[in-house]
Amino acid sequence: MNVIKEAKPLKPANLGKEAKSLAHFNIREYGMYIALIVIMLTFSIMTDGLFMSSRNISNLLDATGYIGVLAVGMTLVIVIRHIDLSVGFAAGFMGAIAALLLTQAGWPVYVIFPVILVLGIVVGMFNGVLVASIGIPSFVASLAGMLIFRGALLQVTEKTGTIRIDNAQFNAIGNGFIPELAEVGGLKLLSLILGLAVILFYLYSEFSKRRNKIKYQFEVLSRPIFLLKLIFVSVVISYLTWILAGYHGFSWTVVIMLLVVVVYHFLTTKTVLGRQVYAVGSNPEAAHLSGINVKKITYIVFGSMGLLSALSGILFTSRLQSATTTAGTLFELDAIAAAYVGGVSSAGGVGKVTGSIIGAIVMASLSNGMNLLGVGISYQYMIRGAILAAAVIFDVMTRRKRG
Amino acid sequence: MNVIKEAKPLKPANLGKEAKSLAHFNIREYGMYIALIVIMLTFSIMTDGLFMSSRNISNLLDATGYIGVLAVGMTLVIVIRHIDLSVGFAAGFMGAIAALLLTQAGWPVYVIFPVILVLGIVVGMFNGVLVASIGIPSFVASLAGMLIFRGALLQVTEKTGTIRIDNAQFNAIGNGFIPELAEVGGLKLLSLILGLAVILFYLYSEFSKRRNKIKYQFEVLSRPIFLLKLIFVSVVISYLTWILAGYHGFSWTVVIMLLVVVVYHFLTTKTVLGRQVYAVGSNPEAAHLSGINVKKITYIVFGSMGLLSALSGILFTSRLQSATTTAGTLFELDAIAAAYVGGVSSAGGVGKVTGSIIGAIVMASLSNGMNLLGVGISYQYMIRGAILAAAVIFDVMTRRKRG
Amino acid sequence: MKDYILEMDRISKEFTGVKALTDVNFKVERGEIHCLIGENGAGKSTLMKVLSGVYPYGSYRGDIVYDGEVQQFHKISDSVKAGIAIIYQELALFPDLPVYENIFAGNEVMRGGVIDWNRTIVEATKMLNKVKLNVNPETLISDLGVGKQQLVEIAKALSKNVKLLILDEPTAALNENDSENLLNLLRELKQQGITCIMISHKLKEVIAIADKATVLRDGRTICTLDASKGEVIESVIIKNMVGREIEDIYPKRNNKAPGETVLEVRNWSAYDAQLGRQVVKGVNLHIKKGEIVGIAGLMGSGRTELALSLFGNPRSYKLNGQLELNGQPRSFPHSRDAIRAGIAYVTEDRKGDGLFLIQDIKNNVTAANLKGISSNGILNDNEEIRVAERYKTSLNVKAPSVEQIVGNLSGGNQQKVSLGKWLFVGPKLLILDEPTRGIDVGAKFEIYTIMNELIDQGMCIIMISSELGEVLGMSDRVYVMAEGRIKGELPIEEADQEKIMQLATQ
Amino acid sequence: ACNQNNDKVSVGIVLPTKDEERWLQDEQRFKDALKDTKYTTEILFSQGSSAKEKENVETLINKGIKVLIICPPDGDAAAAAVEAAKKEGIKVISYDRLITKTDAVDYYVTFDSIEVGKAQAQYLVDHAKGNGQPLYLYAGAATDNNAFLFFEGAWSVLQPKIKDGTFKIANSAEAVALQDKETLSRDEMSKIVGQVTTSWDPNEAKNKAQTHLTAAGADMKGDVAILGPNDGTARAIADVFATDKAVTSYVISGQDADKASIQYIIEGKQSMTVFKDVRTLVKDAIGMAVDLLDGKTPSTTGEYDNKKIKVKAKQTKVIVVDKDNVKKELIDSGYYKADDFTGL
Ligand SMILES: Nc1ncnc2c1ncn2[C@@H]1O[C@H](COP(=O)(O)OP(=O)(O)OP(=O)(O)O)[C@@H](O)[C@H]1O
Ligand SMILES: Nc1ncnc2c1ncn2[C@@H]1O[C@H](COP(=O)(O)OP(=O)(O)OP(=O)(O)O)[C@@H](O)[C@H]1O
Ligand SMILES: [Mg+2]
Ligand SMILES: [Mg+2]
Repeated sequence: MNVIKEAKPLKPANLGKEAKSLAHFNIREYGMYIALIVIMLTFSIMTDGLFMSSRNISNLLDATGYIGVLAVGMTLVIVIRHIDLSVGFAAGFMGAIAALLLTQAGWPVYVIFPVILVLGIVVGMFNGVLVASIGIPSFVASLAGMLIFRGALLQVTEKTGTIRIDNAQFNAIGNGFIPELAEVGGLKLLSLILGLAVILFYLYSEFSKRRNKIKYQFEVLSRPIFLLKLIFVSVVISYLTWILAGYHGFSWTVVIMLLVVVVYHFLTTKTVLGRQVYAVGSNPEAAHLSGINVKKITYIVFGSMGLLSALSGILFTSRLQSATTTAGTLFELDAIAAAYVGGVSSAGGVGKVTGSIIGAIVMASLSNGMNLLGVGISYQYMIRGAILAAAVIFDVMTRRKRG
Repeated sequence: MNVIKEAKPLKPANLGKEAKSLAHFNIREYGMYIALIVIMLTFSIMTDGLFMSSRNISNLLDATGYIGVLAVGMTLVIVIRHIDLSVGFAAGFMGAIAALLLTQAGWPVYVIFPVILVLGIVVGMFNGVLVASIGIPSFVASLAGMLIFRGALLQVTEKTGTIRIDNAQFNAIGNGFIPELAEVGGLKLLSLILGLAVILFYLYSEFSKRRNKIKYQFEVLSRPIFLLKLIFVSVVISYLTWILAGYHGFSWTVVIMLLVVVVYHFLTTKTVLGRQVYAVGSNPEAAHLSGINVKKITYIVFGSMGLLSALSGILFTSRLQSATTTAGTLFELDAIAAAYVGGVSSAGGVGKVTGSIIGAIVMASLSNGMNLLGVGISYQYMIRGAILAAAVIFDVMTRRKRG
Repeated sequence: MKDYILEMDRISKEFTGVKALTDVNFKVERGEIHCLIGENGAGKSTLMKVLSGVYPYGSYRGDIVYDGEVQQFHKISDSVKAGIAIIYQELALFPDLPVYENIFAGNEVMRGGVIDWNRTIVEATKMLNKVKLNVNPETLISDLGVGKQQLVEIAKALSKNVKLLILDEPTAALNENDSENLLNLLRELKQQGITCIMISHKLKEVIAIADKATVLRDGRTICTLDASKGEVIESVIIKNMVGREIEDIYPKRNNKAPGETVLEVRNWSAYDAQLGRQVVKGVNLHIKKGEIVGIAGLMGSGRTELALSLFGNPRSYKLNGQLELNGQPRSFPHSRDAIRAGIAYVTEDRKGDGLFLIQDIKNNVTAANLKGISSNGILNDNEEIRVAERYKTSLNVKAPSVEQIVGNLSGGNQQKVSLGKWLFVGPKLLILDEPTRGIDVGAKFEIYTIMNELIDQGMCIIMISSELGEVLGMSDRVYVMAEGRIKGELPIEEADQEKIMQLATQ
Repeated sequence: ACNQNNDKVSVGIVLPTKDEERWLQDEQRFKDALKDTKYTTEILFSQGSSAKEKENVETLINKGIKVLIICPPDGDAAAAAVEAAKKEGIKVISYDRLITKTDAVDYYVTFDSIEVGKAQAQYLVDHAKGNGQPLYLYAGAATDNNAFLFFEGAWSVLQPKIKDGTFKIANSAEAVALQDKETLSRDEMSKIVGQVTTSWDPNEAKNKAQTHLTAAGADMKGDVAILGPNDGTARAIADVFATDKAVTSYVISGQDADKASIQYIIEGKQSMTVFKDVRTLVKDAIGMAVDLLDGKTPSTTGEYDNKKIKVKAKQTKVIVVDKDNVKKELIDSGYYKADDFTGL
């Protein structure tokens, strides 16, 4: 929408039209958000508001965490036209290693984290080498990886079975909340402050973006629409903050997930590295000829996937306060489904990390809502399958329309 | 190698060279067979010949059956650049339906078979429509299908739990052997006759192929090499027949699997339809412009996948003499692994059904051999993963070498 | 002493089994436009890829001296840093990304370690203006036609502070008008001191623009011609390229009176729902037995779309109008129906949608007429080989056997295989879309000869071409298209370049 | 789904998976048992995943339950889930499988998995024919903690009999190596289980049984005893042993009293199953829950050490069912209907 043009003067008659064309143009991008809102509203109504209760939303987001971070990494993997089936058991395996280091070797948490994350990167890079340097299709390479990690997980937990963790620090990551400073009318203060900070940051960045665009004489949204957008987003963030602050505030899981999303969003939209990832996904040969090191990008993307698998493993292990022998089973499919619901395209080059996280929340909301409603497990599988199909059909349809 | 030339006169000096160039040219094609032989020999030595005993080979082939037929169908799906993750639970679901029709509705076996196979085709076609007409990536479409079938399987078995089948006819498919006419020196006669028939058919077809080529004045293998090849293959078939005849003879599962392979091998190599499948796989646009109905081919390939899923479901259900709630779990990954070990390429257009069945036997041999040796489950996973990776690396390497 | 910006000395490069370059010497003076010419497979692209680091230092033998220094480019970005920009034969753009991002891919506009998108757009707009491309910089590349994409490529090259610009067949996909614009652009760049190496098969362009021209043949340097000495003329170039003299590029045909009308369309329109606009508008056209009808026009004039809409409509346009074949009203819901009715269409993009590159020659030749080698759906392998051998011989395909993988053939031979595939369906009407794009003179001549033979056998041909010389040299009648409409029909006697261009730009 | 959507739910029930028949029985019995109480319940399944289990518990907490009856897929990994419940003041009843290493468990109703393993083994011992009888060991999934409990119980009974020569182990080199050890560490058990695991999968059980019989020499056949871990796998194993002519007779254990296995027992294809009368357990669990809701202290019969605290427990006896008492225990007691079976 950035056409070099004078910023249009405010003409009320145009507003409706502008909003409409905006909605039309961005239907695909906003589709997911709309879907999320529809799903949330539906469940709220069906559960008499239970679904939107502070506690349920807090639980829901915490339950999304370990899949959410995987979905972020998977987005980039799919963007560069690959797939990684090994992430589930890789996460399980690395969670178990963390648990072993903690309980058997007695390492402190602040040492274990970086070690496990680095281990994740190494493991991911290894996949990257198989795929980029040897040229095995990622599907098979990671299928082999899946088997290997599954065996390795069994192997390391063989002596102990499920490894219980009773380190409070470690367990806080998956179960704890950011410290409360004080309580204001039943709401957690620090969380409120955090929410406020997010809103202020958002407002600041939108305003400066707008100012910048006007400086370059690009077309911008007309002022009322712009303000409407700001208000809408601020209200949504406030509402979420308010909801979370009403329970225990922001959990560490949510904070970590937000951090991952923000970092990856920044990386993919604002940095050379991120754009190179999309270039490689869009046309690998062209990327190579443009001087982009396709292999390097592949290593990095798989390395980042490994890193996030490790993080996911830590989140999951901490959430259960134990490393189980089956940890990680089918995580990869959940992450892939989340990414597709979030609008990533297997043809490569298309997909946003913010979309994928929303996709993960959509899928988690479905499970959570259906649980609240007491829907039988067999229907739950079918409904989740149907929603996945519907999301992708919607995506394909709207994309086709725009051409 | 078919250049129009006089059939070379027999010159002994040339033989070595011819054999060598032949081996070089076909290393990729024969690689899998070599791998299989190496694996079999290794296990035979490690188990003091137990691995190659009549009984074990018979068990091994029976255990391969339900994955083998899936691998055959999956080969074509991958050849046309798609994937089908739903086949596992689809097989489980259709096996359960068969069991229900048998035990609850009391239908006779000869009615149930065609009905279930047709149901399979319908279900497969539905996937085909999602992929070809709506344009959803097959990975997601079939992931959704997987969830849906899983739910459906749970749903139909909800009332009963595991459905036990005590219909002797039905159970024979997965456990029975072709009738024995008589026993000759401890060997089953009908199986011997069958083996002999296969050899005769093979010899006949090779000779007529050769005669035909000579008629067209194409180059053919020199006579000694040709005879060597005939003798080698005949010996292998005889050996297998002899092995199987030494236990209970050919099982129905093996007969069905052979039949599927023969039919699909014929379809893919000798018919217009098969040629069209590979054309679509190697360049869909060009195929369309060459007058090939790409959508139709996609429907057919997915339909055939559905058919074979149904067959796989019947084989599996019959093998266990019961339909379980988890039947089909991870079959799809086994089938995909078999196809890749068998040399199919995800870039489309490359892959043989005979290769995939060998791939399935390789994977089954690994499990079987390791079970015989009493290898722990965690190592089994890791070794299978490593072999899968190794197979594909080998494939990629040799392909690269041949350019 | 001459000021050479580039000296390539005894360059040799081998692919597994193929010697692509043997001791090639190539010198370019600062500030000149130097054309590199030669038959298909002569090694032109390979030489340039050696220069740009696509084939890194160590994978070839010989020295590259650039800007007075011996260079060792280990990767592409090394050559970019040195000021060498190259536009490859196969376009290197990102279809899912907008124009502005494409232009600065690998060369991002940064501020404080972060990409400054606003400035990127502004800079991109400047570059677009430079190459006279008037599109919104936020358009996705996939929404642009090939010609415009080519201009984006040039804009991309210019954005890199380029000293030496290399263009590998930049005009292959362009029509006369755009080609002319491009050549003018190159002249302007020359004024600005940018040295230029251009690879082209279009001799006319070479003659028009080259200060020097180096001819390669079979991976060896044959000679370097100097325009200032009057050496860059057609006869000299051709003689050096093919190693023999060719008197007439367009072979003569026994003229016969055309027969009855084979195909006639009236008021023919096609609407592309994906693009949301009409691509063919109210076309009336006919072709008679024994005729070659040329369709000329500018890029994006809708010629390919017209052909596709007649040939079973593979892109699912909404069609309108009447189509008559041999006097019978017909419609073809699928390409197969058109093929059955005796129409064949040789696509303009032989690699993309013409051939099965991973399959061998025989499978390609028979792909469109599997019925011809089968009975009851069962294939006859031997018959297939015989058919393929027949076309390999008659079309003079240079390959060791019919089991050669098509992807390994040179462009001209691929085109012949593509032609063979369509001849095997036994068509009455053959539609050729850019039949000689990217093909060397020798192969061109062979293809023209084949066309004439086919006409003698009673076929008729619609030839879509952006090379006016070819249209004028081969056709009996010329239609000119612009913006999806037929703007005029000219008998060959009345047609000349000016008239066609006038109609095409109306 | 066994209640209206919007009622406040007072008792939450979380069962391990719907993929195994055993838990379908429990679900049914819970539904039946609660028909005539004034309290409402909701049953959720964890599908073998401790993570899903935690989500289920959170959902139930949100729905305002007062008592949680929970049977974890993995007793070690359920602590996080029940601790969340405990924080809300919810009483936690560990159902059949003990949740370990946490103080967030209030009560335990159980058949005692170790007892189940002992009962299986005891049956094999009781039906041993003479000396030196071949013994085939099978276990559940190597990933499943419960499989280890069953195996532990079985080993404690079998090991002395192996030592005294009643049995000789036929299919596990690891077990042979450890046959002189009375109690096995987890690690040692892992080695054996890894070798003879069925992954609770009948197909895997069948494959293993086939290879074991292929590998076994004539001295390892004849009259054999088989430790079948549960009914589904026991049937698959029994099918294989039944087709081997060199096996003259076999005794095979099972557990869960699947309908299919009851038919097998009637037909003599499976020797026994450990019948856990789910009705009793359900009655106990619900009784405890109702007591807790009514503010009474439930009665218990003993204590179990969950490696952190001693949990008050009520234990129900498992019933060994074989051909002789199948009618009495399962049909006459009204657990199954007679017309579900043939040949009674
Ligand atoms: N990657 C490759 N692998 C193997 N052979 C190659 C490769 N690239 C080029 N060749 C071969 O090297 C020779 C020179 O090819 P090149 O592309 O340089 O020719 P060209 O002069 O650019 O031809 P054209 O005019 O058709 O573009 C040809 O024989 C070609 O088949
Ligand atoms: N894949 C595509 N996506 C978007 N637009 C397209 C596509 N293909 C063609 N067009 C547009 O359709 C119009 C006509 O197409 P095209 O350029 O193929 O016509 P043509 O007359 O055959 O030209 P050419 O000489 O390049 O073959 C052009 O405006 C072009 O930009
Ligand atoms: Mg070239
Ligand atoms: Mg065109």
